[in-house]
Amino acid sequence: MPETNILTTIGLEHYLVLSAVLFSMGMAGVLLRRNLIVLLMSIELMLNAVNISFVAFSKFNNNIEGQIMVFFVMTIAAAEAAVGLALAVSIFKRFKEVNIRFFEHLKG
Amino acid sequence: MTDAILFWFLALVTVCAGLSVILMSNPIYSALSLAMTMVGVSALFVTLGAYFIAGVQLIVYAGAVMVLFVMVLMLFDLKHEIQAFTRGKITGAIKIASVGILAGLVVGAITLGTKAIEAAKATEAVAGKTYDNNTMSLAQNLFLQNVFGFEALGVLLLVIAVGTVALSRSRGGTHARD
Amino acid sequence: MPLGGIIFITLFIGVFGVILIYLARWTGGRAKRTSAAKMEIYECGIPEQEKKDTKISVKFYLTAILFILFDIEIIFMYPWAVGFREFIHSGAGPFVFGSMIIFLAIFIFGLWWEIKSKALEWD
Amino acid sequence: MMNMGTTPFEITINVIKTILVFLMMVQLVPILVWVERRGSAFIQNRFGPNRIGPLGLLQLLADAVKFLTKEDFVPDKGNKYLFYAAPIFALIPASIAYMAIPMSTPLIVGDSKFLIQGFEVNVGIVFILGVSSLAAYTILMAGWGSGSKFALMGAMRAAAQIVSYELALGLSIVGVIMTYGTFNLSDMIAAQQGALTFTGFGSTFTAHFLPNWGIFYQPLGALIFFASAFAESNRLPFDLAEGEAELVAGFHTEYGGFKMLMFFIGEYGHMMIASGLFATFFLGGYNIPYTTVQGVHDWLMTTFGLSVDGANIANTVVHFLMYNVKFLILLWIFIHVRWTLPRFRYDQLMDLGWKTMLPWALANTILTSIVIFAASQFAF
Repeated sequence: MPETNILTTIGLEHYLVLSAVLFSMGMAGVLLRRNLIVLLMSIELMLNAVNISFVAFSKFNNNIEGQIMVFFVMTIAAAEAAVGLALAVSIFKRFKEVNIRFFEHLKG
Repeated sequence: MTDAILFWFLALVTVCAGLSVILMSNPIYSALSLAMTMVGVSALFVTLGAYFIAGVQLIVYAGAVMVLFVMVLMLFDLKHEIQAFTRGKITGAIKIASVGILAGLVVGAITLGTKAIEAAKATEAVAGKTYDNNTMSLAQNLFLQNVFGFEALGVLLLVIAVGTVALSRSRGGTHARD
Repeated sequence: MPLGGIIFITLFIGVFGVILIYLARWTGGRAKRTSAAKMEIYECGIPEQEKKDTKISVKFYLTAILFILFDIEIIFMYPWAVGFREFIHSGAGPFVFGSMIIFLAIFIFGLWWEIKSKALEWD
Repeated sequence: MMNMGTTPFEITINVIKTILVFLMMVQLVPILVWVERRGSAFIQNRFGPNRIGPLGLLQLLADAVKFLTKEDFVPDKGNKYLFYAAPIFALIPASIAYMAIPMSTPLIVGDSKFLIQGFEVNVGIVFILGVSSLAAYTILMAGWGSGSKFALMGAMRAAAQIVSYELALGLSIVGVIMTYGTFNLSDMIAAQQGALTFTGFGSTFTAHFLPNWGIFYQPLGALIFFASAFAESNRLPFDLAEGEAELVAGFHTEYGGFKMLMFFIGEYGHMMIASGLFATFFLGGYNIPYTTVQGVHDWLMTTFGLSVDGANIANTVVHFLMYNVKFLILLWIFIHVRWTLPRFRYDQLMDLGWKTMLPWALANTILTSIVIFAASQFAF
């Protein structure tokens, strides 16, 4: 196998590592932030990271199905954002609160 | 060479924008940087040759989902944020450590996995599927092989549309009460 | 896709805009006298009201949510539309046409429901 | 640079070209403002600006000087960063989307081929829709950054309006895509050459008295596209974002001077995109009616005795002029409509978008698909 320069030859690994980095950022956001809407945004970030790896695999394995998966993930992400925000807004209307800690007190 | 420059540039943009999503204490800045991340990811899709998906990423994520986030944040004026980050030094350290471990695990798994893929490719020599007429082959795959998933997503979207309307109606009317 | 060109021109326009704004700042200068009233936001001359988040209808946000959902359904039609003739040529026409009719029926039912349930009324 | 050329010479030319297209757009804005003021005066039986220079043409320069001498102003309550960033971001989506629209036949000199557009995108429509949907951020940023409730309400209205009409716009394009079977704008223009001809129901129909334009295949789609394009660019009769009676000036209430001008460039940019796209989809793009690009090329060679390269250059110039004729007529229609029609109420606007245009666009899609399907299945 010929020696390749990691800086100038972009392969699958580059995209996968980038995807992993973005995914971990999203996860850190979910763990560290308190604002409900920022949590939802971090989840979107994680889904985007997954999409990158899907498309990268699709390209490097010559298989179009990865892109179909991205299509489906995008749809589900949008649906999730819609429902999540609808919930967040109705809770905000009721209690004027978006702190995730507050939700521990919700019962019944 | 130009591909490499583009990749590193876009990776830098996405990672910086992604970092500012989780580090900015004002949620509106977070949302705007997330939109920037989406645009960067779309450009990354272009470098991978997925043109249609890149366009869809722009339309759906950057043009619709993030607009909704920004609108909600501005509508309810969530600027008076209590405290951006969760408290507690020990729990914080544990969280950061777990994220670090996860990142390490993922990177390790990738390096191992791609070696396996390279080996498999060398032996198998992937059969010549054409990849050039991208949108067309995407359409064929979507409408001939994954048609059930496609219809199911249609139903899912319908259910969500009904559900959000019901949710936003819950507890008295469609107007915010002060 | 000429990604390099797009990125280049984006940066170019960004720099152009920043230069334009700085130029205007520089030529516009600063007024010698200023007052608190001048720096206030414009509310037709009457003293500024304190509360900023006055009633903004939730309708705006509901519209945005419904937009996302219908937008995705429309995006799903794009690959179908671009491949429709080729599907017909390759003999898969009736199948693809039928599946799209089912999808469109779901779309139409959703739209009809939204209209009927008065989710789209602005009063 | 991917696909911006292979040799350094081509790359340089292509980069300069993108900048030229951008500057052309920016230059067109003051001229359009002048046309708009003179045109509105003509429609309303007034004079309009006619003091400075011949026909008031130097008014543009006077305006620019006036804008430059305005004091730069940020309201205390506003968010300074967003307030400054919004006008800069207003320039970007409009100009980048416009650059993907082809304005003439490719210029072929020797071995080099130059496209008369900023850059070619092979999924042109999706790209343009995606990029121009980013314009909503500009409006929201401006509305929020001003810190004023009028600005915020105007921004919300504008954003909700833009997204609502994006649905009708996107759906009206589905019929167009189905008709041509491609996302590529150049391919669409190439499909609209010559006289009206189409194959279906087992035979070929030709109408020599009509050009082969998309508007004859998609009349309903064209109507819906045109109407939603007005709403997308926030022009009258859909300018509810700056309803002057109740919202002062909408999302740019607090802006003045050059920053205001940059919003204008963005707004006129959306008008230009709408006109360019309408010409491309429905009016044959840069094609001269009833002719083909190759036909014009041959005619130029035989009539004027030009060489192949000379005929190529002449061909590009002729088609560029043709494109601009269509483009400017459409822009004039935008201006004429603005000064002719009264505006809607906000609920009427939303009703029109969701309950009238969206169902009709859906009907157009279904009708088109049924016709295409039937034309392939049945024969007379």
